[in-house]
Amino acid sequence: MPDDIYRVQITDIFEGPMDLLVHLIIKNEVDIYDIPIALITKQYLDYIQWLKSMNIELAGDFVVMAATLTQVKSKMLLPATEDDEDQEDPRQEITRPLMEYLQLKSAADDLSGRTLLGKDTFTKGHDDEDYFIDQGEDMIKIGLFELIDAFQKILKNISSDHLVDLTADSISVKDRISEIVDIFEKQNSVTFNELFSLKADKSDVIVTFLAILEMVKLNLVKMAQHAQTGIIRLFYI
Amino acid sequence: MENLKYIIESLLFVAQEPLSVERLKNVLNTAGASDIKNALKELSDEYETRKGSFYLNEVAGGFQIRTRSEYTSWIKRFIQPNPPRLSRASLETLAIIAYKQPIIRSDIEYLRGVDCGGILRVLLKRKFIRVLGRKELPGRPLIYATTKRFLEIFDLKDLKDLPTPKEIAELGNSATDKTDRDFFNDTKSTDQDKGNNT
Amino acid sequence: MENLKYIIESLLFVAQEPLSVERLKNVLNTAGASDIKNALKELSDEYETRKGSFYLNEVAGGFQIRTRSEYTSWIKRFIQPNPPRLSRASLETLAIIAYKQPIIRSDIEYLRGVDCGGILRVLLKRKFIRVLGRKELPGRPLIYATTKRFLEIFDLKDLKDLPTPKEIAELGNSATDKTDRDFFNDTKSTDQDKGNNT
Repeated sequence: MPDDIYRVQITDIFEGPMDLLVHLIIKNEVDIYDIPIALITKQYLDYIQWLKSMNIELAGDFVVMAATLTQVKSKMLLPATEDDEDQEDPRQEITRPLMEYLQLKSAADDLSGRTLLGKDTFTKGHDDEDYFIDQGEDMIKIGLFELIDAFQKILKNISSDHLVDLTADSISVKDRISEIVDIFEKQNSVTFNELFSLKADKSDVIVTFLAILEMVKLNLVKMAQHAQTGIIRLFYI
Repeated sequence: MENLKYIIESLLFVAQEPLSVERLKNVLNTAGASDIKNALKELSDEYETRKGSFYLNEVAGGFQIRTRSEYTSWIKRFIQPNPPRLSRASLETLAIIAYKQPIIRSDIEYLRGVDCGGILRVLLKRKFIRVLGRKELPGRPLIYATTKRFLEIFDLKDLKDLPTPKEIAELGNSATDKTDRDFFNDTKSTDQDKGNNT
Repeated sequence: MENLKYIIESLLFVAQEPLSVERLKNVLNTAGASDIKNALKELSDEYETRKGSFYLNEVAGGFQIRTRSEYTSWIKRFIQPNPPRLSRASLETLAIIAYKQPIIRSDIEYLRGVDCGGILRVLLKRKFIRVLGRKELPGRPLIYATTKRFLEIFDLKDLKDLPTPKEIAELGNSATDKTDRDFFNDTKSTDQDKGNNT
């Protein structure tokens, strides 16, 4: 039987743990309200094991679900005490989200089955020149996303002291300044990008950035950008 | 205004999105809402009698002339259709947002069981969803909701027009009465009138 | 092909430019040029009899459905700043103002690296931005900020709701979309059985 599971996997990678669970339930033709937890847990773990053996990187979600399944399984093994009488079936922990998940999948099917604009039906074509006066410049429809996008692009190319409002630990900024000065003592100038490749992590980038800004403000360095290449270089004064 | 029907038709013709009665009223400032509604009805009836290649569709809070699906195969031979390309995963995420909006990312991910960041980005970019605001929670997470464009693409008059999800029959062979319906029950509380996005 | 007339109509309807008989023949490969010409004639006659808001126009070696000139004045009243469109340059400038406000012109220009005078005028005129006052600096430069209208256009309750670039970046890239097996083009999906809408 495991071979059977695996064959399906290769053609059809599961998106998440829920997908896998649904598959196992369908495959075993079991009742979702009465999941044979031992069987399903075993197959689930087999699958995870197989993924690992294939060197496929496992999303954390799969591991979390494995833990949940195992936990539910062990709860099922405990003899029901009297206190537990009115307690719900431990499997509810699996069943409930599973039902929600299935409902959402069916809702997604409903959506995709509708008469879709651009696929099943079309609106009138327009040659924009007809009715719109926007000519010459490339006009784009704007929305929030475009706005953020535009700002992101600017941030990417930024070379200014305008980001000081970003919060960061001022002590680490001072530290970084001295690190940068160390670099300058060895070489007279350095490109902007070189400074960032030093430290990969996000907050480090911000700290480095703040450090540079501070140095510019203090007139410790001068920045110049190459007109053609756009490369920014810092010079130690 | 005898001609109201055709004036409206001309506007529907040049419009790039569904036109609401309200919007039409603003342009046709002498006509009242009921005149406009009547004219729209007449126009729709005329298209139905004629049985030409297009019809008047009520969608996304407005009206739009669209081709009948009988002609889709011909149209597809002619233009490169620009279908709303969505992956299964994107569609499921969209379904959650549609039914549970307003909703924050972590709730979406709880339901799907997987990370949705990339998908949200795509849906935002394609204007199927939008940011409604921030939730008063630690980290002030962004709240997502669907757009008018979503209604337009999926041929929905409004959010109330979303189909009631089917009971899950295919899977379980036991009674469905235990089904957890909470999932879709909040739909009604959804703000209808916030649908106006670009 | 009795229906040829309306198949052609559907193509003319969705086309963005005039369609030549040749072009139509390529799509409708069973129909000959004379059939197509006849159908076009019939269609044109129908439009003339109907005297609706549009007609079949022979133009630039092809055919196109166009609105009649009687409706031009209405259409002009309707032409909308909706959806708002901005040039790339204006959008960048607006983004800077949105995120860095209050801000003076020289700072905007420093960030963009180019003169923004013309763009600022446009944004002011379109009421996306406004002047808050003057900064206590030599030359007393004007301070710019966004307007209420800006919030309306971007459908934001207030500026705090503006998602930060960081938040969008944290949604991750669209890597998830690579696995996007094109859902709607997927033949397995549910598009078989819906020939009839209306």
